[in-house]
Amino acid sequence: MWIEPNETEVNRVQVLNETGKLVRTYPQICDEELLGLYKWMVQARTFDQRALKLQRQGRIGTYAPMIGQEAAQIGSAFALKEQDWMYPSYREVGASLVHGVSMENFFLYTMGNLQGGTSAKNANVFPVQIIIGAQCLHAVGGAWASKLQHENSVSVAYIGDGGTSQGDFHEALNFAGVYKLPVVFFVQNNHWAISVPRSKQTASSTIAQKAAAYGITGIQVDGNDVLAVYSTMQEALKRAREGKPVLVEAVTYRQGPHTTADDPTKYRQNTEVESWLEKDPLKRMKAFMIDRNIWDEELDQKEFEIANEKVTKAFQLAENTPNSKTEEVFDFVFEQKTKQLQEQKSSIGTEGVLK
Amino acid sequence: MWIEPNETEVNRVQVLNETGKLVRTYPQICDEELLGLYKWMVQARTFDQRALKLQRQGRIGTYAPMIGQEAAQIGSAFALKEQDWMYPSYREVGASLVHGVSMENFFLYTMGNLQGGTSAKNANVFPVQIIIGAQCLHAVGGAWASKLQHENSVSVAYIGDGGTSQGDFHEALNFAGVYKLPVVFFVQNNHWAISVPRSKQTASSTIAQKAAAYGITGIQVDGNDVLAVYSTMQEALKRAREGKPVLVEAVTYRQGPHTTADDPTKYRQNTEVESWLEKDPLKRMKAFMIDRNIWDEELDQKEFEIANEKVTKAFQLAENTPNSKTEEVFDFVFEQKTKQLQEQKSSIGTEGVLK
Amino acid sequence: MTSMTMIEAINLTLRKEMERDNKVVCLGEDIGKNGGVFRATDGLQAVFGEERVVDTPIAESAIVGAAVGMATRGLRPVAEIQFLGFIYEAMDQMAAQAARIRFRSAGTLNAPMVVRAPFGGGVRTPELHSDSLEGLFLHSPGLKVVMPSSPYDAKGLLAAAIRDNDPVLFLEPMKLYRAFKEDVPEEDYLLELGKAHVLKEGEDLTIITYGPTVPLVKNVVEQIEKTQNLSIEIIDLRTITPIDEETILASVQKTGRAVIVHEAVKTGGPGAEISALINEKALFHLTAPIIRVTGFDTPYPVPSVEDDWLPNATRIGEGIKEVLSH
Amino acid sequence: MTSMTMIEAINLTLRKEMERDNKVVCLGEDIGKNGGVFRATDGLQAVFGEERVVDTPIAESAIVGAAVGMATRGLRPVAEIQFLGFIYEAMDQMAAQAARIRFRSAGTLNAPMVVRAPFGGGVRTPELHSDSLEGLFLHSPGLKVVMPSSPYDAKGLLAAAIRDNDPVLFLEPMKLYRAFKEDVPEEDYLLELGKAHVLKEGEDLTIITYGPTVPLVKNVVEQIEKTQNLSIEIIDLRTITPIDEETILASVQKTGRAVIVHEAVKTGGPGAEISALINEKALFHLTAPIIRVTGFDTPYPVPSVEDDWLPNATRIGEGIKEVLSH
Ligand SMILES: Cc1ncc(C[n+]2csc(CCOP(=O)(O)OP(=O)(O)O)c2C)c(N)n1
Ligand SMILES: Cc1ncc(C[n+]2csc(CCOP(=O)(O)OP(=O)(O)O)c2C)c(N)n1
Ligand SMILES: [Mg+2]
Ligand SMILES: [Mg+2]
Repeated sequence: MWIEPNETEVNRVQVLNETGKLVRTYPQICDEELLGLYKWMVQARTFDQRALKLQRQGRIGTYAPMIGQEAAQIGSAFALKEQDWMYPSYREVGASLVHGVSMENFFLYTMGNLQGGTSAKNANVFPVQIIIGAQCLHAVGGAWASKLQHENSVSVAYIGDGGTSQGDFHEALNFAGVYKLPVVFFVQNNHWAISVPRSKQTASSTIAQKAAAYGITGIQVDGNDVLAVYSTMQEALKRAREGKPVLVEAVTYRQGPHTTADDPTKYRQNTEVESWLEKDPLKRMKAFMIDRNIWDEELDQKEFEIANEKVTKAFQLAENTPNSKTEEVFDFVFEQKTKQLQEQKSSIGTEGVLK
Repeated sequence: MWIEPNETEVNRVQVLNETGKLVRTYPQICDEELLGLYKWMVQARTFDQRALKLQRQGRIGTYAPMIGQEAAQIGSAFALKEQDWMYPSYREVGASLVHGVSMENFFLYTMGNLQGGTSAKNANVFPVQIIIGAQCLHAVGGAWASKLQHENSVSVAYIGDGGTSQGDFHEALNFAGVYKLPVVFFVQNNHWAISVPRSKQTASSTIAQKAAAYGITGIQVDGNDVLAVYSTMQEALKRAREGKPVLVEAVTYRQGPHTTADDPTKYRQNTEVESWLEKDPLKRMKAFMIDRNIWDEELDQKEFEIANEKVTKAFQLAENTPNSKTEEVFDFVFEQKTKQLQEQKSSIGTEGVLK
Repeated sequence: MTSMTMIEAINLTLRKEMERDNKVVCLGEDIGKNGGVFRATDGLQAVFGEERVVDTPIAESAIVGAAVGMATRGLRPVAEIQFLGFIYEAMDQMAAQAARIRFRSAGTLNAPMVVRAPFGGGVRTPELHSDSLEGLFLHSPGLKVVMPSSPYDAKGLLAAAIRDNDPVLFLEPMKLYRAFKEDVPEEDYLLELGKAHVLKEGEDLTIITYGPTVPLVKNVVEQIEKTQNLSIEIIDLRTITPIDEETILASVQKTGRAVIVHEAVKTGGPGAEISALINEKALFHLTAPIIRVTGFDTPYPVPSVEDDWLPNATRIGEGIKEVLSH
Repeated sequence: MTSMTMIEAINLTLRKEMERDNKVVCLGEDIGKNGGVFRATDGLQAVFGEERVVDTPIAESAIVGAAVGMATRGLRPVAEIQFLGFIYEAMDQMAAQAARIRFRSAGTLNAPMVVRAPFGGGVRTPELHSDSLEGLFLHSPGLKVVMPSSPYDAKGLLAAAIRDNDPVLFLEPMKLYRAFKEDVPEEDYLLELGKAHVLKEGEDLTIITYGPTVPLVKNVVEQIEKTQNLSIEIIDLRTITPIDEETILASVQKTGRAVIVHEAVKTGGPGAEISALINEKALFHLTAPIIRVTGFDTPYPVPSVEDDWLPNATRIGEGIKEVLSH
């Protein structure tokens, strides 16, 4: 009679264990894909580390590092097809790169350039969403549009563990269930929402089990195991494409601060961080690839060098992009500038005072 | 691995079947309670029918009838202790009466008198909430206050099946779980949210299973079986009092229109309504009491007469209450009227124009 | 030409727009089989199917948020919020999402969507069903706010709103839904968003109003002009943002006096902006203070007192008298 | 007397109020161990425990809604919204619940609660972290909106807000959190809500402002008065609703000229109400149009252009010049 708290059993999908050993039948992933996955992880990490450095030098603005979450982001995005759409939060640089956003674009975003919002020009990636949860509804609407227009496109919303507390998250999953939309909600449970641990965010023992509230499919995956994430996401996308929305919980860890403005030593133990460094997603995958004889230290070093150069070039491009001008802000409010906006735009010369 | 949609098994609690026969061990309910429960149901129905009539005569405003939901409302409210608080929606006249709101007060509410909002003066009942879902958060806050102040009081939010789609519902249940609050969310699943059937409101096959998303207890009960509701609610309150919040789904049926402004023939089949009239909560309880030799037709008729008189008296009291005055509205905005409000109040003589 | 009520004009427009453009879809609570609580969408689901006329769960943030998602991916959603008082639930999706997606994406994306909602008082509703909240959206750049005051306007404005490439909040005065009929062409016509309508020219005083209070103001003016030697100009704004400055300023420059009438509460409402605008650009033409005849600064009250709380005929008459006393 | 920053003054006040009254509880995102993203609540959880200083899940509607529930049941919650831009999520609980529970219950219940939120620009935040949305609440009867411009004011106003028996939105200018220190008495003192502060008297022109732009206006005026033979009055509103009409009107009646400065976007903002108010009650004292120097009518822009978008020194100087040109 009584549905007792947390009685649903949830089993986490894992392919590689922490040392990079196979723990279940190998999913059908060819070596090329393995290399692709790993190389993207290297790029994401390299970008991330550079961005942190640049922020400290005052050359870019606030940045939300993704270090530690490369497997979750790369593994999930790698499974998308070109026609699929991504609805990121502010921490999705890894996933966004894989789905076609340029590093330059991301730098421009962090530099506070208006052009930083143009991800959707060249890739099916919505602009960064700051409001926790809002992107889930946009993904629902996008999925709905693709369903009505028969586009065979899945919309994927990226959100954090903390974000699952928002009303918008709930409403989005409920709509997805009711309309059988081609949408995947990809939750990166990185254990922290700024200073609030996952355990204080919700009393449900997993996020995956929240699917039960919406009559949709749920699954939990080791978010530091890129092979588990990739293969799980492939299946999730397959279901979504058939009109069966899926909630994926990728269990991972935010190795760095929440953003460059945050000091995590205020609220979390170093021992916890260290124990998760052991489970680092790149380390694990590298070990597996070396074991498999398709990778070695030299290749590895080279890959980081390539990535470094790529990041350098991207930053140069961003730095050489002209700064946004105040006049431009009036151009993006409506399709046609209203009289007021025209007037305000032309008042810039007189410091915004109408004469 | 995959948590498939609706895999949780949910068993509905039932004590009496549709014909009023016991279907499980009799819960510890004494005859006095049986009579009490039934008499309240009679009062609620009598009020409801009169209100409908008065609305048609233009003597009260829009009214949301509760006919068909008497077992859910009376059974749940009857289990409350005096110090417990109720956070109703707009359809809770039955529950509110049991917990101490006067019929007169309810009439004043429907007549658009400011005094209709004063339920909390004499009873632990919040004013009617129009915004779907908002009351769930107030119940959470109330429960929280009672916990911090060691009041041994449970807060009960009443909401409909449709209301479970709102973000506020989600956020409330999540907070309740995290802080282990003494709160019960009592959902009357009356199968319709205006014209939208339960099946189109959410893809979860029960509302009770939504508890899983919050790590709290859930239970589904036959909402037309007052004994099932009463005994379930007693247990739910007991758990809540210990800091274990509960989501109760009472499965019932809205026999009437959504409100007096609604025409249900636009969207639902008469056959469905008829099949639910068979499951009428009063009929079932009456049969059981007659079987048990504590009730008969004569007593029944008399009870309806008593109720009728009570309703008549209450309506007279309400009708004799002075109408609200426009001047009064300025008194309830802040504790102390601001200069603007004072000015506006005294401008009533000059039709609101400041001289 | 057919004589019809405003609700019929809205229904007709929705049908015509859905026929014209299969990207137009409607979504909202009870808009399908039930045809909307006011029957604005009556019969549309039968014609266009459940995919294009969608009953939603009760979740306003999701209704507007999903519309943003649809609009940025090629559809032209027309979302209904059952009563404007419930739009608070969707405030982020309105003011921070729909309104800003063009800006956020530096013009890469845009949200051609309409959010329809009935509003306004005088019809004895429960709480939060009659509130006039349009002022909040005046202060939310990126949204247009349009409100018709007649069946004819409703058709031309709603069609224009649906074809606009930016999000439009289309507010329908409940009180006027069935208040009167007028001739409405079946054929396609558009009324320009952002353009006010000078309902009646006059020399002595300008009344600026919109939506639910327009017919009331017309009546009051008719009565006054019958008995007094006065000539009053009436401006029906039709769109409160972007606001039609030219029309307002030209009129006040001529008459030197203005009364603003709206149901929204006074402080911080649309009347404040209109008054400030006149002050900014036509101050020296004013021969009297601008009077705002509006809802009082309280929550919308219970039905038994709403008629006195609202800007009714006596209150408007008194406002006119006061402005003319200078 | 201790010299302290505004953030220190806020922290001190919260501690003092929690000591004084055990019904005061704090709730919000990251306010516990982390002490708030700006450290406003630093150290409070260590002193008062996890029951009275509560980290919440990320759900603004729940934070405000739970506070309403608490406040109506005997507590005096002080809720934090991490940045004012996120209050859209809680709009119903703010404007339709907290603001209206006294009204709805005809005075039977009331909600003595404070919602604190940092706001305002100039500090290079990501989107929606710098928006000035106070104008929305000016138009929501039942709420008071208070904003300090100095450490001293912060203490007196916050203490008054916590002890007020109605809901108060307490807005903290981020930019001023650590901008300067001043002497703040440790002892208890209250600054009356609804009372403006004449920062500086003057004869030729009145500048009306509040919160983040107050120190900026002071500087600009100092510079101008140094070089020109001008005497400018500065009013720091402190509370924008209820607004202190007397102080504003008395000043403008004296000077005949007004400039309003705020960061909120122009259309429909607090400046509109202030201008309309002056128009209504002091029109014939005006010798020049009232100028609003405010954010432009666009979404709050990206960091690289915000300094030009905001009412900065040149823009304010230009506004003053314009008003004096009449
Ligand atoms: C509506 C809203 N509330 C609060 C914030 C402030 N905020 C930004 S990130 C964050 C924590 C998010 O945690 P989580 O969802 O777990 O994602 P993570 O940062 O761990 O990737 C908070 C509270 C916000 N951006 N939007
Ligand atoms: C926020 C909000 N949205 C919409 C409405 C309009 N509305 C009033 S009742 C109702 C249906 C509610 O259905 P349910 O929760 O099942 O309760 P029931 O009416 O069946 O008791 C709707 C949509 C509202 N009052 N508040
Ligand atoms: Mg997280
Ligand atoms: Mg229902």
